[in-house]
Amino acid sequence: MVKAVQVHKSFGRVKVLNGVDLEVAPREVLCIVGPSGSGKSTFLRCINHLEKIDAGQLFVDGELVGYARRGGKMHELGERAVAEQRKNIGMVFQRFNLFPHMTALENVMEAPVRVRGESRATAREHAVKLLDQVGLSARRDMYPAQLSGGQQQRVAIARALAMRPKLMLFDEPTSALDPELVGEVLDVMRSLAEDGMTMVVVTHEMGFAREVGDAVVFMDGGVVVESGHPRDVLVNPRHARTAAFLSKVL
Amino acid sequence: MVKAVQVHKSFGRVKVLNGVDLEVAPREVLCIVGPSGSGKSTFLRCINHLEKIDAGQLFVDGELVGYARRGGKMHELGERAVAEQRKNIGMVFQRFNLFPHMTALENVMEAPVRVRGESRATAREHAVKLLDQVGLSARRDMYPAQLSGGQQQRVAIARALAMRPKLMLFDEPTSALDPELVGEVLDVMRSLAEDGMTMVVVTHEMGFAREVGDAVVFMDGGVVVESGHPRDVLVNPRHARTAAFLSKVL
Amino acid sequence: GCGSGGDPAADDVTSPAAGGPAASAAGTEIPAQEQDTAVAALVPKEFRDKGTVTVASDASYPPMEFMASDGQTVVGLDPDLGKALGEVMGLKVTIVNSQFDAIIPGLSAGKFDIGMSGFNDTEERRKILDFVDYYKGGSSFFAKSGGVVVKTLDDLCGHRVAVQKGTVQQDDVTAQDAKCKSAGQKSVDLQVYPDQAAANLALVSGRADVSIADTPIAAYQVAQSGGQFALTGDEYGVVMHGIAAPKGSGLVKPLTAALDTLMKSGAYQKILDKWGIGHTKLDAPLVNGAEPQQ
Amino acid sequence: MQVQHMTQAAESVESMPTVRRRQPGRWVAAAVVCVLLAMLVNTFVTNERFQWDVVFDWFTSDRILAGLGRTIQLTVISMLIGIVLGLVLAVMRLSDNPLLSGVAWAYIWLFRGTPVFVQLLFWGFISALYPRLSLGVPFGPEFTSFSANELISPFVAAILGLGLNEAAYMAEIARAGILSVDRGQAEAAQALGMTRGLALRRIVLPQAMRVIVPPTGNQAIGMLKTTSLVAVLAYPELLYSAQLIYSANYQTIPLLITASLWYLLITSVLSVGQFFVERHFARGSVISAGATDRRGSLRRLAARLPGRRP
Amino acid sequence: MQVQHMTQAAESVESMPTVRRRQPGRWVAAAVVCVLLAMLVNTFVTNERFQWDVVFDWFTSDRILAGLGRTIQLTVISMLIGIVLGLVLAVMRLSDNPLLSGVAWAYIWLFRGTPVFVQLLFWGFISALYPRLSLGVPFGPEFTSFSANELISPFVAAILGLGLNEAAYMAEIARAGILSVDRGQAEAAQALGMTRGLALRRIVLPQAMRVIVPPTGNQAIGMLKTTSLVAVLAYPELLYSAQLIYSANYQTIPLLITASLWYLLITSVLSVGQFFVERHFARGSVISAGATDRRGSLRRLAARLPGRRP
Ligand SMILES: Nc1ncnc2c1ncn2[C@@H]1O[C@H](COP(=O)(O)OP(=O)(O)OP(=O)(O)O)[C@@H](O)[C@H]1O
Ligand SMILES: Nc1ncnc2c1ncn2[C@@H]1O[C@H](COP(=O)(O)OP(=O)(O)OP(=O)(O)O)[C@@H](O)[C@H]1O
Ligand SMILES: [Mg+2]
Ligand SMILES: [Mg+2]
Repeated sequence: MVKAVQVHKSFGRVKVLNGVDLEVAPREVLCIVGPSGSGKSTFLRCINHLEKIDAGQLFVDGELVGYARRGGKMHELGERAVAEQRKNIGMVFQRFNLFPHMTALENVMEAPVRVRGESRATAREHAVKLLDQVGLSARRDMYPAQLSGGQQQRVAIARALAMRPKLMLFDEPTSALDPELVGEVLDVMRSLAEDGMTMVVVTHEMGFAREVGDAVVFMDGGVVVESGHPRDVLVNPRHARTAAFLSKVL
Repeated sequence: MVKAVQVHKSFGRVKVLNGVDLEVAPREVLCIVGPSGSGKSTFLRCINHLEKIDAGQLFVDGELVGYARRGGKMHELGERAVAEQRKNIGMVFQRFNLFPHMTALENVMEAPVRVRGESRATAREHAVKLLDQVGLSARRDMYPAQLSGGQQQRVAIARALAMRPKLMLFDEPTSALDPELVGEVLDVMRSLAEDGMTMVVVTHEMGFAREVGDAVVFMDGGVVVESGHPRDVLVNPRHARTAAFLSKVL
Repeated sequence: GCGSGGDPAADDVTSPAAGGPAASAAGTEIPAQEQDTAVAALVPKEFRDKGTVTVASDASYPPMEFMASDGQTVVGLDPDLGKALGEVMGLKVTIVNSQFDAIIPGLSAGKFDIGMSGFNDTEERRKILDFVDYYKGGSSFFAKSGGVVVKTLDDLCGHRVAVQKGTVQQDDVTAQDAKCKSAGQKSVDLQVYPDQAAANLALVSGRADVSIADTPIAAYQVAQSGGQFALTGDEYGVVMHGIAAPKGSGLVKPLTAALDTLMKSGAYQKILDKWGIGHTKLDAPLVNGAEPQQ
Repeated sequence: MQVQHMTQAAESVESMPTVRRRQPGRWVAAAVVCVLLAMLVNTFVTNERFQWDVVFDWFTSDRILAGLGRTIQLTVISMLIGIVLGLVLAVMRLSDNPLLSGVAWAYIWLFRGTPVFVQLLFWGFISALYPRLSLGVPFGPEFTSFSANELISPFVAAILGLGLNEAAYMAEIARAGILSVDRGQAEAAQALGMTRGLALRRIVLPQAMRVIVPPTGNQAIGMLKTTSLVAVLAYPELLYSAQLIYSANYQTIPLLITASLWYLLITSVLSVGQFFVERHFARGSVISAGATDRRGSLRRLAARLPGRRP
Repeated sequence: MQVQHMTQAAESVESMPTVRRRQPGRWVAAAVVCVLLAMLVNTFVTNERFQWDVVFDWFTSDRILAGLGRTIQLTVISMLIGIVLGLVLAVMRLSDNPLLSGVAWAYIWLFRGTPVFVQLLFWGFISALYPRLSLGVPFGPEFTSFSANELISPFVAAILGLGLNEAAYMAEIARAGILSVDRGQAEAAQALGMTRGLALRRIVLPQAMRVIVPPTGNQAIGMLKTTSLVAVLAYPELLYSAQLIYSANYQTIPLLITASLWYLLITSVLSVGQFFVERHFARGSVISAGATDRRGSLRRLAARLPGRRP
């Protein structure tokens, strides 16, 4: 579903990604762990072309992200084509980025109505169900500023799910969530995976990675240091850097 | 050091705190846990008068917060007096609130220079040390927008510590922090506690509460449901609500 | 000169309640003129085909031209004369309000055909305009009642003088200032205001001692001031005033002829009398200050 | 340490009444302001030089009302042109297309840089520069041409002069508004599959409005009075109507007061409108929470002051 | 499913050259704009009605330069008064003290509500209303009194009229700026023991500046041209100087062009100044990161467009 080949990315002179290679099979939940500043968020943003990669290739569902191959060259896609690709990729941000001028319900309905062209009634019905799923049915008419941090992140997840994406990207989705709600969210995510959803989750929650992840990737310094089944990577790391990181975290 | 007596607080018609009672001894680390929306953040904000309480009393270091007793009545304090009280209370916010127009170093130096009247040299020296402590010596001249979320929260902690407060309030200080850095921060906090620092920490990290907390308070629906030693509250809760919450979290 | 004051138009425009059109305001009705076929024959074909001629006036210059109480009709000496001239030429005259500054650019832009706005016929203006002169008049001083007394331009040294921009009076005072200085006297504090109303405010508020304007305007001002202002000194600098047409305009000839007709029929005198400046009349029309060449 | 003391305190204050902070300075200031206001009103009313009788005679006269109507008409039309064209220019200016942003830059530079008075004269007297306007192939044959004077009446010239000038100012205001919206908002919208245009329309602009509306209110109120410059085209709006009257009857001061009172009145109406527009675009901001009743929203602005106790 | 295909693709594209997106529309638009610009320049230069020789004769004449000097002087002084008083009024307006905010409200209402032309007349000819100004006990004895004309020279009247009026507009701009700063900023500052005043000065205002500076630039550029209204006080600034000249020599169009060119020039200088002030106050915003070189900062604005690829 996702395939990265030697992905490079710099901001000015700062090299953030130094050739990331990884692959996510359909229906797989991949967890990315790693120290702060290792480029986890940046890589995630590259997957839906929010950052343009400098070199390498990124495929989602077999399609090159942001480029088309024609005549042996890589042609940059127009913005409509990129938007079309993004419809299938849901994203949950580290800092929510809810639309502050819309209520929770409106936040969730916005994209289905405006981008997928669903009727307001259909979109509303779906949105209500999703808000219910994340435990916010009572707060659906509140504005983001009236919600606590945890509540906001749950709305953000519902908003991404509303587009019925094939792939979901999560950037530390639980870092602002209440522990008692993490479980609920994991349930939603797991049932999504069972329905055929592929997920890439940047997280600091080792428990979650172990429990839900089909695979774990350890990133450091802009490269994938180690990857494999959570059992192997988290319990018996092969690399010293992974071991050092885990010893502090666990 | 902190004493709350029947603290009440509403926003409009929404009652958020319904009579909170608790006490924190000097040198004690108190952890507040509880479900989302239970009023943990609001209570913390009352402690340094960022929210004015509707009824009840709050004492910090023996002084009434935001009021003075004269002639059998409670007189609201002027803003200078409140500012004076706040100098001794450091606060770390859920969402950092770093000053975006100042570099990390300037953020940390601002209050010592402007509020305590320290010389720039002294303040700078102290700030450099603090940034070092939180592992950011290399990024001291970066602006908040150039730092990752984890890095920003560490600057926010250094900024609060720069005022050499007697009491530190933390609103989920580690929720945006990288796991490998949580340990370092805990070390800083523990050594502070040993130097006589009292701390109130709202957190979702049960491991931290168990390890560092001298006491744990479980809040729900705007009241303290249960409090005591972490061993007791977290391992053998007496109340059903606490048990239900913990069963989901742990 | 002409301190007769009792202007017939005065009462109508001072009160918002007065409704009726300007003609009734003027009191004396000027009878319609008969078309003079000889004159009409002089009118260029372009205008004969159109049947109208557009006249620009700055309607803030009573009694020469000002807005009637309906807020749309320009009334005064120039509109009356303009209409009469049109009738003789067999053309319909449209009076258009325009700021004084904008009249000359408007003539070059073809927005207006002629300008009738109390134009002084000056050397400078003749470079770009032709004038059909229709009265000669000078300038008069006025000041606050009981204020300074000025008899001639020479008395202005050391005084504060408010004039409207672009007027001959501005040039007169500028020249006088140089004279004062070279005679070792105190200079003139010349204040040039964008319009006469501001110059008047300067008088009322004591910022200026004396103002100068064309005699009919000064007289009208004083009459309207309810005793606040008084004329002082003598009229000076009598010059020709003319109808302005762009250089080389085919209208100069028919206008001259039409004016001649009106002078002979006595309608010209009636119009001047109506607006209180009968004594300024010319005996025959002049073009650019001289006898028209045939 | 102080625990002993604290416990005592806690017991005794349990039911102690709370006294709001006294602010003696406030009362002194209030008294001073009241006396000054009384003096001001007193002198306004008793100073006969204001000639209030004349003011009110003219206040609802036909000429003044006609001028008022023209002023309002000019303001509304010019502001509409200014806002729409200004938004387009702002988006062009922020575009990564150097051509679009260059054209917008040049437009703004030229129209902000020259006096609107001159621009009005230009449109009004364009026939002095270009007697005929023609449509055709550049540097090639023309298809048709018009007389500039017929095409551009004084009213059209006024609208063009005011509206095109306003657009340059509105463009800068809209640009600042767009820049004030957090970048994460546009990213979140794009991550949902929105195109840039849609994200701009649905997500960025509505939030930018919070920053755009207050200066736009300023502009509208400014425009109300800028319209008086069309006097140069002899188009009698409110102030020029008053000037035409006082240039005939010399009651300068009362007529200026008449016009000013009308301006004050419309400005007040516009300000009330602005308040409601601002409230609309502030929805979702922290303080508007719960402030659904009128009193609440009137208090909203004050409540935003840093450090205000709720 | 598509894994097979993907693997193939990955192998073959490894070293494939990347082609930037082609934008044919851009080239067409560029061509059209170039032709139009050429036409514009062509007509400006060849249309003799513009009389460029006269324009440049007057361009550096003493009278025009003297007027220019007065215009700049009036603009600078009035804007300073406007900005300082405007900030004070904005803070008063946002105060929770109803008296302060009421006074600020009334001030803004009155000064925004009436034409600056009338305000200039009021200050210039105040002695028509109040021949003597006195200092004393309200409704009681006076201590001393002055002639209004001596106290208020035309220059002082111009400064008062323009500056006090500007303050009302600046107050609204500053208010919007202060409201645009996240409330959490003031809270964080107060939690550090700052008083409201200090938090305002050190934390809120510097951030508000990002929103305040662009409209203030607009205001300064507007003021540059509003100064021409002081003509009514017989104070010959730039435009009035030009008018005085053409009212004598009738070279209206070239003199208006002369004045416009000067306005355009100063506006350009002001805009460059505004750019640097804006850049200063944008420090710390995401995009200014790494944009320390000049080219970087010039690209900064464009880079802020939603969805721009870095
Ligand atoms: N827009 C940007 N401009 C410059 N540097 C940036 C930008 N975005 C990120 N960086 C830098 O790139 C590095 C990687 O950032 P990234 O946010 O991807 O890290 P991360 O692994 O997600 O860290 P964290 O766990 O703290 O969120 C950091 O050092 C950061 O400072
Ligand atoms: N300014 C406000 N206006 C209205 N309601 C508010 C405001 N601040 C908080 N609330 C409400 O008060 C309740 C308690 O909020 P608070 O932030 O104290 O919860 P919390 O325990 O910190 O939750 P979390 O763990 O999600 O941060 C929430 O339901 C929230 O919606
Ligand atoms: Mg990250
Ligand atoms: Mg909270």
